[in-house]
Amino acid sequence: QQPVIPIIVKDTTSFFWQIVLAGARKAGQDLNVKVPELGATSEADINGQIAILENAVSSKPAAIVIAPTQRAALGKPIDEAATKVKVIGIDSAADSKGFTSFLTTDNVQGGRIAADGLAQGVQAKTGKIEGDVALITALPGVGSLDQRAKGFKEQLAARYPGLRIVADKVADGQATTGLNIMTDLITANPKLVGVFASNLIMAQGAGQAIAENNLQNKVTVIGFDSDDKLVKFLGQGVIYALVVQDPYRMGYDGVKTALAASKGEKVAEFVDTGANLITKDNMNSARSQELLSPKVK
Amino acid sequence: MTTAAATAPVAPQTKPSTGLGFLMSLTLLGLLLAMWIALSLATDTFLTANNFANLMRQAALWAIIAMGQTFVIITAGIDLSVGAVIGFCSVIVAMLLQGGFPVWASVLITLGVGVAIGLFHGFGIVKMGLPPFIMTLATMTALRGIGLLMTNGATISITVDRFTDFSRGALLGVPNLFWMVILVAVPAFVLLHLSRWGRYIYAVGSNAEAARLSGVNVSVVIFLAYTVSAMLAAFAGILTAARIGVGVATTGDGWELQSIASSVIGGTSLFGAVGSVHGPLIGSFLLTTIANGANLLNINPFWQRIITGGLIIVIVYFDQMRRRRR
Amino acid sequence: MTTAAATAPVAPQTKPSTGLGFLMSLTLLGLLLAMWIALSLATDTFLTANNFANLMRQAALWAIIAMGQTFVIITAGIDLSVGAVIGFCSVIVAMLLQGGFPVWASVLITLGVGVAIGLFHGFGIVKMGLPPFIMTLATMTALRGIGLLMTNGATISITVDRFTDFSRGALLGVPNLFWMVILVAVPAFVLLHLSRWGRYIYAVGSNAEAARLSGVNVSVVIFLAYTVSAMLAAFAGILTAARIGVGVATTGDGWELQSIASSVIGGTSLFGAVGSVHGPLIGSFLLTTIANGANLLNINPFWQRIITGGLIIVIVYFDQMRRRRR
Amino acid sequence: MSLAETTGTHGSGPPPDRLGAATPILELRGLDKRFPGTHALKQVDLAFLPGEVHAIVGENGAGKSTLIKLLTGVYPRTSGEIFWHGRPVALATPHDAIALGINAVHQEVILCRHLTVAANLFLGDETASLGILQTRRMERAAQAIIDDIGFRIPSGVLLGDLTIGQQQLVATARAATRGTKFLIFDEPTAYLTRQEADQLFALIRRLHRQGVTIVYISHRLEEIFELADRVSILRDGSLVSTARIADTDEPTIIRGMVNRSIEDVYHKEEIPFGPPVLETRGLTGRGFQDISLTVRTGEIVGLYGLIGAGRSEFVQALFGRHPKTGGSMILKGEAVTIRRESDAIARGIALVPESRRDQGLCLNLGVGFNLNLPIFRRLTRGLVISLPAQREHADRQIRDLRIQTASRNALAANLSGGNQQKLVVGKWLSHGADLYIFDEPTAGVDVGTKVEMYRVFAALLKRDAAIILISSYLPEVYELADRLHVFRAGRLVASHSHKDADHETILAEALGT
Ligand SMILES: Nc1ncnc2c1ncn2[C@@H]1O[C@H](COP(=O)(O)OP(=O)(O)OP(=O)(O)O)[C@@H](O)[C@H]1O
Ligand SMILES: Nc1ncnc2c1ncn2[C@@H]1O[C@H](COP(=O)(O)OP(=O)(O)OP(=O)(O)O)[C@@H](O)[C@H]1O
Ligand SMILES: [Mg+2]
Ligand SMILES: [Mg+2]
Repeated sequence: QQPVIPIIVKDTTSFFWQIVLAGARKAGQDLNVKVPELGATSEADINGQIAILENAVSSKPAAIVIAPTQRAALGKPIDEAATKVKVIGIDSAADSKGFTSFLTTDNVQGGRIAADGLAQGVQAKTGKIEGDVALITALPGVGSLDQRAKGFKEQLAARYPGLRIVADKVADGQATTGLNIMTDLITANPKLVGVFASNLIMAQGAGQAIAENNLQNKVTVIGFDSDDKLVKFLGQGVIYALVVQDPYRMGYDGVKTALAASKGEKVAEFVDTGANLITKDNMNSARSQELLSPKVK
Repeated sequence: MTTAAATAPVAPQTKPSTGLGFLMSLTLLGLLLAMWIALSLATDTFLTANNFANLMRQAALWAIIAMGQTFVIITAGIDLSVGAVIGFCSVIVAMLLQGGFPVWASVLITLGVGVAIGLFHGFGIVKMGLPPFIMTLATMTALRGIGLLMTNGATISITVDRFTDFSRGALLGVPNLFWMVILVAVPAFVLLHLSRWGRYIYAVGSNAEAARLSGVNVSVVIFLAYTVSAMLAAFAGILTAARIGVGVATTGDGWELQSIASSVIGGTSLFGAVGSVHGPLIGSFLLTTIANGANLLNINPFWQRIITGGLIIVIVYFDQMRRRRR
Repeated sequence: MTTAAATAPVAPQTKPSTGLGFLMSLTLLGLLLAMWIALSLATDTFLTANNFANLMRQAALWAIIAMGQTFVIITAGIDLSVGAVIGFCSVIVAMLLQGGFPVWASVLITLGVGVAIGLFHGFGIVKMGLPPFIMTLATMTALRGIGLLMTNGATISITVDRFTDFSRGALLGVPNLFWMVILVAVPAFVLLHLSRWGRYIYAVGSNAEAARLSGVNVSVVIFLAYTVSAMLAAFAGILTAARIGVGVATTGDGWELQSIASSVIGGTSLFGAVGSVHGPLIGSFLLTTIANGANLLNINPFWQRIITGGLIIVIVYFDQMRRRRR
Repeated sequence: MSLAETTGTHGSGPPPDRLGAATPILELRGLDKRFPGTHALKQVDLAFLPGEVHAIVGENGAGKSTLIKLLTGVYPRTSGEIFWHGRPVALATPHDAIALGINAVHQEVILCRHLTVAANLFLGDETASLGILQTRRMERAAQAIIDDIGFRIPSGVLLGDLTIGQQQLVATARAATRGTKFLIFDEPTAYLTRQEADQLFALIRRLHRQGVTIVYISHRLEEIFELADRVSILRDGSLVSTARIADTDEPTIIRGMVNRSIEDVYHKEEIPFGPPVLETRGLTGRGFQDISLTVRTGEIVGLYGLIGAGRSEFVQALFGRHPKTGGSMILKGEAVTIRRESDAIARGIALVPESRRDQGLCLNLGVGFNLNLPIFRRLTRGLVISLPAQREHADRQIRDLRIQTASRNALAANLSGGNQQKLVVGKWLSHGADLYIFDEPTAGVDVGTKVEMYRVFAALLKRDAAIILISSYLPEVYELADRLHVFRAGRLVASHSHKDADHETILAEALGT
């Protein structure tokens, strides 16, 4: 009989996690594993993810791959799950020793890379690394977004003292809100030189606002993750750079590692899947294309 | 008293908004103007042509769905699906456009989808006897699922520039999006306040049995109200797609509550028979102004929520006071 | 007729659930059992002790808030703040625990915060005359802001194991969380169905004026209903914190609609005076079973939403049919 | 105004012996009430003596119900003082009134539809042991009380399932059991037939014997002469006079109320009958069976029966509100099946329903709105409703029926009971139907307006319309109907031509004795 390895992501409605699931699906096909695709419908729904994990454990799988939404909250449930089944972590950490293996992009590092990209863009547009910048976060209380913000702020403070954060906005997850916040930021801060929109949806909204106001030569926008729209913005120079992870690999390798672990094979305890800065200059390299346009179907 | 007071235990008796309605919404308009004046004094960026254009664009989408929602609420119903319809229709219109349909056809077909959703709501409520809350909650859940399924959770970029440029354009200095509000508000006003169908909507919300015994076809009226709401939500979905340049099934999440809030702040009673077209318009501008002002004042986003909550209480309290004194 | 029929245009007149109420909820219970049987046949994992424990734990939180919500809805009100109260109180209890307070004190203080929020709602509705929708929408927005501000948007880990272990424990094979539902449901049943105050809650929802003329202190009844709801939400917040081991201001997002839906599926009328304690209990179990079953059947998460929407319509339709025939 | 001069409240001499003590149990001085746009009570001075039955009469909108509502703490008064046994009392809340033992049966039934009869009867005064409600015990007690009065209503059913007449009986039983010292009846008989009214009168007499002071408001003057010791007349919010019943007579009272004389109340003209407008053959539906009758142009067909006899259900089936389950209906010579109300209206039927609050009015909408609701189609010019036409039509009805309202835009809810009833009737009068069905059209309507309504009936008949008239007030159908059918338990049990049987016979047929 086919082994079953469910993969539990943070938010099934986001494109990023769909890529992870696509990777996992491909691994399932390649390795002849049944891969139920599970997950809450919002990254803020911690409780929902715990319930899904519990249900997944109930169905007696060979192993489980999970991207914990929240570090502390998922700790105990993962510990408990690990007593019955092998658990592989992806993307984000949890306060648990239960992981047999852990494949991640370091989000704090992602934030740092975004700060570097921003400085690079500001330098390119204004000739100096100075000015007002802003940060737009999609939702409050989401671990990975908070880590990106943390890395971004740390890096600015440490390396680019000339870049001053004048606004630190938190939206409600809607692209229109991102757009509204961005237009208001432009209005309120005429001297704005850069913005870090720390996820896909906010980057869409922010990019749209920049395009609307024709400010691509003045304001540097750094996004996180990618889809066609953002790639188009990148090509047009509306967005200066995107920080992209390798979600496809995370999903694929997650399932692969899980299968190996379930068979009792030894697996690496920690794998960094990396975060990369992609700008207009390097966007056409083969690796960038692979990262920017993963095959979802 | 009966109806309103019987059901709304403590809500003070509000007067209906026919006839003198316009006068009544003056308080609200006054509060809005007061906020505008305060913001103009507090910031030097609020009172700029550019910011006003932004404000209008931002308020436009909420205003349109709030007007539709009001039709439903006046019949003593509720439409929880508006947010989901927006997401769903943004996907539909994006797919049609990317599938090569001309803009006019894509827009018309999407509006047709909205009408179909509204008719389905009417069917569930009238023919199956489901409570409006349940019927529209079910479609809200299902439509998001269908939208996600169609897009596989991804966003669909719209590459037809003529379509996306529209949301950025302006005519006579007024943003196109705001012209769209007017395009909706004028017929909505005529329908609700000047036509006999509008009267029937109020009658059904006040006492469906009396309306029926007066020869009003209550079923048709309910179909009408939900169709208007869903069609306007579809229209808002099209405009959202134009504004953000993509179709996303999850966009408009939570907007059902926003639209109800705009409507209720604008004086609509959830017990039916009380409401207007201009009320929700002002209501949505109030909510937008709070957000815009907080952004311009660079208020911490957490404080922003606290202030929004407080202002909602203050605004509605003053509005109620004024109404009661009338 | 007035109230119900006048305001609920097409919803058929439903009977109140006192006395014969239990019989009435049989259909719903029947539907729940039917789903359980179907799932037991379709999967070999559903009918396991472990899965049932999961189901109970998962339903517990929704059941508790749905019961509180029902008190409010029976008075013809609505409480949109429950989700925000859960998030806020999870933060409060986490802070207290981390601040070194003993578990019992932290729990009591947090429940006290819930009571205070309920009293504030009562104040806004009774004394300021605000519509319940607006009042609780405002606190919903503001409480999230306060919670985020207190935690600076972060989560607060609870290191008191005695507290967090509780949510995973079981007594007599039944998960502790489900015992908590019983702990709440029994007094709630006594209060709503057997006591004088329960009778007054129905009376206020049916005809506040009649209640007032009978010497019922309508204000106190409204204060009571909102306090029960907020206190149960605070309790759910405490349990959530125990379950997820952290305090997060944003947890419980969207649960206001879930709780209203559980309540309405359980036969509560949004026009007041119709509802029970057992109805929302069954309603929340139905919704949880749909989610649990879909996960066990490995249904694509998008399909899951579509199916949930469809099932809500089917369940409530059958329930309505049965009620009408009575 | 000789009446006022001779029998003003303060100027009245020593009270009649049979009224006992001289200090009033309740005394009002300068009682005043203003609503926005209406001065409902103007400086009323009035004293109620212990143990008397005190009737209050007045035109629709005279301020009777408002007076009662001030006495029971429903509304706060604008100014004036109230004395209870000579001591000033606040009476600001319903609770104050209950505490003093003042209770009222209000004109509109103010009870909870979603609760049972028993729960309503004991609302605010429940029996509980250890905090647990004794539902069974209360149900039995309620049943005993209702049976004792002679009403036939099961105590365990929901109030909302009762007809409006039955609901009024429940309200009566409820007020009567509250151990009151002071009991007010505001038009308790508006929907009652003679049979139920007699039970009510027996109850009032019994309470009277027990020393309860009773205030009785009615538009049926013969009831006042039957029950009351004294009568006060209100006109336009002012007290006109108070007189001992023995010292006055009906014409005097009417003159005091309307400031003019009314002789021929039941104005009836000889109008020739034309062809049948409606025939029913064995019509059967929920609440009625096998009804065959004919209505011709120029004819008033009266339907009489006790509460719940099935008259309302029958006419509602004619109007398409409920489906018929058997029999046939021939309208203007054509067999028809009417499926919904709009069909009925399109075919020239108009129904003035029985319950103004539940079926007749959109209470939280305007007076003009309600009057125009059935004819918005006709008021539409192009796409929109013509505002002048709308105003004109509303104003005409307000004038013709003398509807007393602050303005065309006032809420229907703010009208007095009788004026609300005029709205229900008025909204159909310009409809131009062939068959008018009036179900209790004069419930709560004052005698002057009744005369106006009867004239309108005659005018309709002259325009070749036919009328079905349901009334629980036997004299009304008796005097007006060209043909009178008696209903009992859903069946048509007897038919009479104009005045060919006496009241007793008809009553016996309705009762089945
Ligand atoms: N809540 C209210 N708001 C405004 N006006 C009111 C209100 N209640 C009564 N009125 C007005 O007060 C006046 C007296 O009304 P009231 O109900 O006391 O008359 P009534 O003598 O009982 O008449 P009826 O015989 O028709 O019952 C009327 O003009 C009425 O329109
Ligand atoms: N909504 C209802 N549901 C069930 N039974 C009803 C309903 N309305 C009326 N009935 C019953 O139908 C019968 C006929 O009532 P109907 O109202 O036609 O009587 P009526 O002769 O007009 O008396 P009334 O003077 O009380 O109106 C009664 O037994 C009544 O209890
Ligand atoms: Mg009156
Ligand atoms: Mg009747």
